[in-house]
Amino acid sequence: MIRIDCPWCGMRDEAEFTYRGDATVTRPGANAPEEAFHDFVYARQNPRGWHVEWWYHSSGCRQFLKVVRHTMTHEVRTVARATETPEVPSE
Amino acid sequence: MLEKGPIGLGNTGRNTTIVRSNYLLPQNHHFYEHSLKLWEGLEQDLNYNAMVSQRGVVGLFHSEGAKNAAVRRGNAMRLSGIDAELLDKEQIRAMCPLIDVDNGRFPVMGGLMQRRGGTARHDAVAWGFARAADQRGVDIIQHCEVTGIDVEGGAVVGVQTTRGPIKAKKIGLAVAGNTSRLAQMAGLDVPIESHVLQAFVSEGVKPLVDQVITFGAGHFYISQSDKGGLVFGGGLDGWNTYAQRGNLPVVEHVWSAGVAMMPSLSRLRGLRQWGGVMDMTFDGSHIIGKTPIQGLYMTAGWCYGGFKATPASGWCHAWTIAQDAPHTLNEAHTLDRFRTGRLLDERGNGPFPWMQ
Amino acid sequence: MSQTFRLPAGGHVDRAQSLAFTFDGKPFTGHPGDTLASALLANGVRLVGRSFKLHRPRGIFSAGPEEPNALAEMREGARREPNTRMTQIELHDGLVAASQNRWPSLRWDLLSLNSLIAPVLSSGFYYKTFMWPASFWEKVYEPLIRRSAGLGRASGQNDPDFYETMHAHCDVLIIGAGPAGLAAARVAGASGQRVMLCEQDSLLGASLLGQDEAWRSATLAALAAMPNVTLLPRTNVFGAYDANVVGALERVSDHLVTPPPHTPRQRYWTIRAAKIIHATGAHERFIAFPDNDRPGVMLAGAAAVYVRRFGVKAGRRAMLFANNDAAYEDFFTLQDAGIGIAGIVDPRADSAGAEAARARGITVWADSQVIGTAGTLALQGASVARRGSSGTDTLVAADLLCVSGGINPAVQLASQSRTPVEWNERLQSWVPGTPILPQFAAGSVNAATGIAAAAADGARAGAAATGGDAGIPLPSGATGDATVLPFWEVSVKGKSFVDIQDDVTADDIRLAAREGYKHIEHAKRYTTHTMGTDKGKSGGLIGAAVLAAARGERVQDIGMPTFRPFTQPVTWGAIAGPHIGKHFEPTRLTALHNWHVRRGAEFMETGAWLRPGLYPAPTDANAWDTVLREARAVRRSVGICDVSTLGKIDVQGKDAATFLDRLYTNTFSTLPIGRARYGLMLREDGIMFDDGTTSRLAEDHFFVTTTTANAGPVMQHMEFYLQTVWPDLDVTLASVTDQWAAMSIAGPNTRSTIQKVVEGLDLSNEAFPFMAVGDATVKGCPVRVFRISFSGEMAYEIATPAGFAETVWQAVIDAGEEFRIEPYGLEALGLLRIEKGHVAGSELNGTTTVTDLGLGKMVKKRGDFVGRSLAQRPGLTDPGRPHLVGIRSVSRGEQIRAGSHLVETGTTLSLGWITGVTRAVELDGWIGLALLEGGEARKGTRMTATSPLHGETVEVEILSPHFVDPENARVRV
Amino acid sequence: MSVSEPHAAVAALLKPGAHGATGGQPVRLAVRDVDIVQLLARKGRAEDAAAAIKAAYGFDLPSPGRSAGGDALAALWVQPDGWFLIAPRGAEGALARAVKAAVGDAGSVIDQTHGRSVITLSGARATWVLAKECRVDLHPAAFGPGRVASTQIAHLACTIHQRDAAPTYDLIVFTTFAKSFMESLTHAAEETGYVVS
Repeated sequence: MIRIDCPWCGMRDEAEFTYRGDATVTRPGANAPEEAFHDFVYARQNPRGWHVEWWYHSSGCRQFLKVVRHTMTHEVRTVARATETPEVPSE
Repeated sequence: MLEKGPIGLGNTGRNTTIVRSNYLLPQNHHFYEHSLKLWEGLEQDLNYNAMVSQRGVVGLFHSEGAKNAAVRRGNAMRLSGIDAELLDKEQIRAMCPLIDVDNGRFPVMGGLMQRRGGTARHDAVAWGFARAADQRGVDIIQHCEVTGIDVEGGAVVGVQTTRGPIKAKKIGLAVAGNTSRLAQMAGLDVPIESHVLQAFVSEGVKPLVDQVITFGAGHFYISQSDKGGLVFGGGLDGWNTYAQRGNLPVVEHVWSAGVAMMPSLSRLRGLRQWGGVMDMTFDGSHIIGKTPIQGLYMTAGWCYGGFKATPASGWCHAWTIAQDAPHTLNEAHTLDRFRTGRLLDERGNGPFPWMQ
Repeated sequence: MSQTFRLPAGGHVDRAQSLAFTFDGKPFTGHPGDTLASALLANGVRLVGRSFKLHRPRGIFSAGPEEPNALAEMREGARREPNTRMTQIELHDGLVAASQNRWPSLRWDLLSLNSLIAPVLSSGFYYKTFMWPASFWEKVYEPLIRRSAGLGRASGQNDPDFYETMHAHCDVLIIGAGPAGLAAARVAGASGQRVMLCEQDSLLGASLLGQDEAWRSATLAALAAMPNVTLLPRTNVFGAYDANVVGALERVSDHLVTPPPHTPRQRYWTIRAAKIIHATGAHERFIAFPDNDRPGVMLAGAAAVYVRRFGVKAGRRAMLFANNDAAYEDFFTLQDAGIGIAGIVDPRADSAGAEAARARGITVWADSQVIGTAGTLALQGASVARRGSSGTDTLVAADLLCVSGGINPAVQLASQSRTPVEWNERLQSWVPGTPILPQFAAGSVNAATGIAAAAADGARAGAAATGGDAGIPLPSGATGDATVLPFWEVSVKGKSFVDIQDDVTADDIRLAAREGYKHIEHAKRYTTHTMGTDKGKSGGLIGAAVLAAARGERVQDIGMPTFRPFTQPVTWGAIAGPHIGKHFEPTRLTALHNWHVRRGAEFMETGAWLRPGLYPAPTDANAWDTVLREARAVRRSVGICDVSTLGKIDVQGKDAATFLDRLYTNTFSTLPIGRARYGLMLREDGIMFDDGTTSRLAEDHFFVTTTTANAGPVMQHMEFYLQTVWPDLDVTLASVTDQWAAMSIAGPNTRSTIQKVVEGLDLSNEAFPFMAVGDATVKGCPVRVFRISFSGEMAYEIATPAGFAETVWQAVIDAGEEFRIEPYGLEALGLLRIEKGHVAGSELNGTTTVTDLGLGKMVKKRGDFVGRSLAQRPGLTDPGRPHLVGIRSVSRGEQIRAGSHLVETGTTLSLGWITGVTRAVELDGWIGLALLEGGEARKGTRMTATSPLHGETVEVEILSPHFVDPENARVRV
Repeated sequence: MSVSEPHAAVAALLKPGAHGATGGQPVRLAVRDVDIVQLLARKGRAEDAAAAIKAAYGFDLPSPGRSAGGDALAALWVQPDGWFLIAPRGAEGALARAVKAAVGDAGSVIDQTHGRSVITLSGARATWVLAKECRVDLHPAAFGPGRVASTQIAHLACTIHQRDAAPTYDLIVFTTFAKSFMESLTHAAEETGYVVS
């Protein structure tokens, strides 16, 4: 079971959260070309290793959290607030 | 053919062995119907008993809206010459008395049956294909991991492997679960995420479930193997992973959906649990075709559907490689359809691979 | 005379009490403390089952969860439970069990003929045959195979018992309560940390039972005095998952005939542990030799357990075939208990054990091996020969052949925790290596064998896990030397089983290797080795060793199949817990639910909600009568509908209007206070997401409604964009779906009706026009009135805090009595919206665009909003996309169906499909909505609606979807 | 028990008397008749909102995972810059108006009196009963009086507020799910037995 240490609520089970995918992509500005929106929605690195991803604490504080998690070990290294930029381990 | 480990131990060896062609969109159901027809003659083609068993695949529905969707799908199949029939509540009860038709949280209204659907013995499929390929002169090189794809001037020229370089003018990727990693070796980002799908088998019991049955009010499907084990599964764990293991929350959902659908499963026991890594695309349909790199082809993005696609996936992939152009069966399954917006979204869940 | 094999004293059985039970219908007695296996052995029962494939007779092979043979159908009727290991069933009065996989009886099993054709039933046989003719597989071969396979029978009935879940957290979880686990628990407990100790057995102690009772009792007493230590006997940890979370199954009531009232049968624990100590012990392994599956062949340690713990002699005359001294100690226990001793066969040339045995007067055939057994339904003896000699052998009479090929540490849970396994030369087996998670291994799983060494290792692990002091009293006594001579198989001709349950022989493994299935996972799959319910606990490594030999490699170099969950099979119902039947998912009820029930509504599932589908009246001949009556009331007079299920979101803040402008295709910043506006929301990929009305209550305060289905998703969508994309906006979001009940009153007499009860608000068309919003009261209850319509009629929606819902609703019903107001349900709502051409869930299906649905004019031309860019992709703007149209059957009475496809008459190429149909009240016959390629151009033409599933074709007209009042005049009157 | 409109239907789900197993340590169940107001501080105005509440009610708004105040008015942290304010049932809307008057434009004030139900579970075995479906660690080492956690119980969102060391827990759930929640909770409590007074 993935356990996520919510910066607001403390250590909680994955069952309380809703996954929302890659947190490294940024929504383009209003005048950005369609290509940029395509990349925002579809272009994914899909790394085997550390992944920065959104988890929405839907049954808790209703906050979107930036979680740094390893896609092989499932280790959760950092849980940051939405506006923070967590450090991603090099490997 | 290069394989990083032994053959048949990736997704081939860790699926729940269902074959069917009951897809909604013509681009999908024509493809899967071609696959199903290949399944029907596969054992004689390969001279290997893959235990293809057309015991019927039925998807239950529990609401008027779901019924309408099932009718739409079944009619789409029938108009394309694919078998489908609508079963009402009483027919479901007669087909499988174990199903709690009336008393559940979401009573069963009926089901969409494809009688030609069924199961096949997954290991035997891998072994049978391997033997047939070998007899046709294919070199199957196991324990040979591709570590790089050499691209020059926008075209592939070969691969680097753990056992040395190999030159090739055309390279086909058939590495579902790891497509992103391989494609990135050629400098290509693909609209795919890797997710784990768990599956389970129960202790063996005397024949109990004849068909492949899919619950419509939760993530659960079940069939029974010839050995007696109930083979079952549900939905994704729902987060990116390359690890072939899942976690308990999904186990809980799948198992409770199982008892909700068939209360008498309650006293049986699960024996084994495993997970396979799925290439999940952003519209839930697969990709077979050319890539922006000359000579690089892929069959990928199988979501949950790879096993049943096996014969047609290989067939279309081979066609595309040989002709350097897609067959009509896979011309819609392009890599660039996400740019053009010509999506093949059967369920309408949106561009969220973990929800597809 | 019953229980002739029961010793006069000793063990954890209460001889003062007798328990009556039946096996295959025959009555027996045993004692509290027995397992079914020990009680059957005490009664001299040796034959207890038939093997999976060959239906060979089988006996009790072990004394624990590794049991491959002794599987019973427990209990009867709805409680029948197949494949239950007799070695784990605690005997209780009235226990009923039956053998399985035999017909007609255990002694005369017709399918045992399979044994005669065994040479062709070798591994992989199925793959190579049964292919011709092609049609025979499903019809002839497969049913036969399915019937003969499969072990026990399921009850096929609903389970009368219930199950519960339990969530636990601890600092230290210790798995296994043998000497190592108990010592670890005592040390860890002394640190004051939260300690949990799970033991799959009913008694704590494992090898201590009948060996070191004093230390066991003292340790248990010490643990009982520690409130921070939780002991969970009968609790098997079935799997280890990420982050040191394990799943465990507690058998709460399985030792009773039925669970006591209000008590679950079993409890599924999820345990989150900061640290885990694996004290899981080891499983003894056997040796492959011809006919090593006869009833009477038993693991040596098990035979000793039957003596020590149960006071049972597993035979009258025993011999031992072992390659290690620890097994000798177990065997001496049998001698001490008075079991006749036939001798010891040892492949080793010499050993300390052999010397000790000879000192006890036991014959030892050193450098020898068992090359076969005699007896069919029960063992009669074994043939012994010198190793390497092909010549003479000796038939030794015995009814019990104890076997030990060494031990396999129970590394399954450690391995599932991603701890690599390491080869241990002394044990010739795998042990946990350096853990990755905060975990420890102790006792025999960690190669610390024998009571004293295991306990000391446990104390060490307990101290390491807690930083505590390992200084606790430890047991003394000889360390059982589990060092083995690597010896896996007696290489002579015969059926030497490596998987006793699945009838896999050493020859099968070699055949697999010869045919190219050389990888351990391939060989496993080809032969089904280790795929039985015992998962190869005793024989898995033997098969691997045979495979390694066939490959010319060392067993430690070919690895093992992955140790997947579960360590023991897990009851399905336990994992489901209480979330089954009506409680599979929660049910959501509106504040008016009880009123609907009293009114006799028939309910429909809408996600979690139960909503009234229709309100049948005694005068209605059928459901259509009801639906048409309800809808007609709306079109002709007045109706009232519970719309509380619509999602409602309170949006406040300086930037609330800006925020909504960015989320919707239309503009809300221009919306005046006191007015509502219909809005469309897209996903970022440009597909329609949701629609609903949004009202402006104040400059900085909006009230958003969503569809019922999307209430949660829209809230999440809003939070996503607010928190991650535009975190600088001053906006607050709160779901108020539950706070407000809402009712839609619609029809030409609506105003006349509600004017009578709405106070404090001028409802006239002038003062309160279409899309107006205002506060008022009804019967003193605060209400908010919205002039919005979904039916196309003059309509007002009244929202009120949920507790007042019935009061307000009843007031409106009473006021409408003179107009014969009707409550209307989802079916009539569907009719009304189809007549009006309003889209709902079947059109908002996640694949349609605003243009597809004819709503393109609601998309603003300027400014960014979610979905704007990707909606421009050619695939989404292609004029060939299906477009919303209305359809009507040409022959008015002819029914059309949702899900039918539209084709050019006489063809079968689908050009579209029907999303919803209804009988109409404003016009004759059946109408519907459809999504049709080139729909706009086809208006006015005729097509065929076809449903091959129903064998129906209906000629239909293609029309505008707005069947009623296309100018939308009625809503404004 | 007297419960007014917003909570009468939920209270009616509990039948007075002893239920489930007997002879053990039963837990107690009740429905509280309270007003619940959601306070969400506007962007950058959390301190202003806190100061306003302090001025009006005399206590500091609690930090994450905590409650503050007392039975007359309790504040529970439920999300960043967001709290539930809970008081005994008063005139309809009065609490929301009073809080809004206090915080002004520093906060959004949303009346949730009808939208949430508060079920009280207490007794020595209350934590054990809750643990059947509650994934949050409620052990005294990790939780305690004055602690608040929003989580999922029986598949439903629930905010848990431990009010004393008995322990007594307030379980705040969505009203439309209250019947489902109550059925799960009472089922879980049958093993220890439960008393409704």
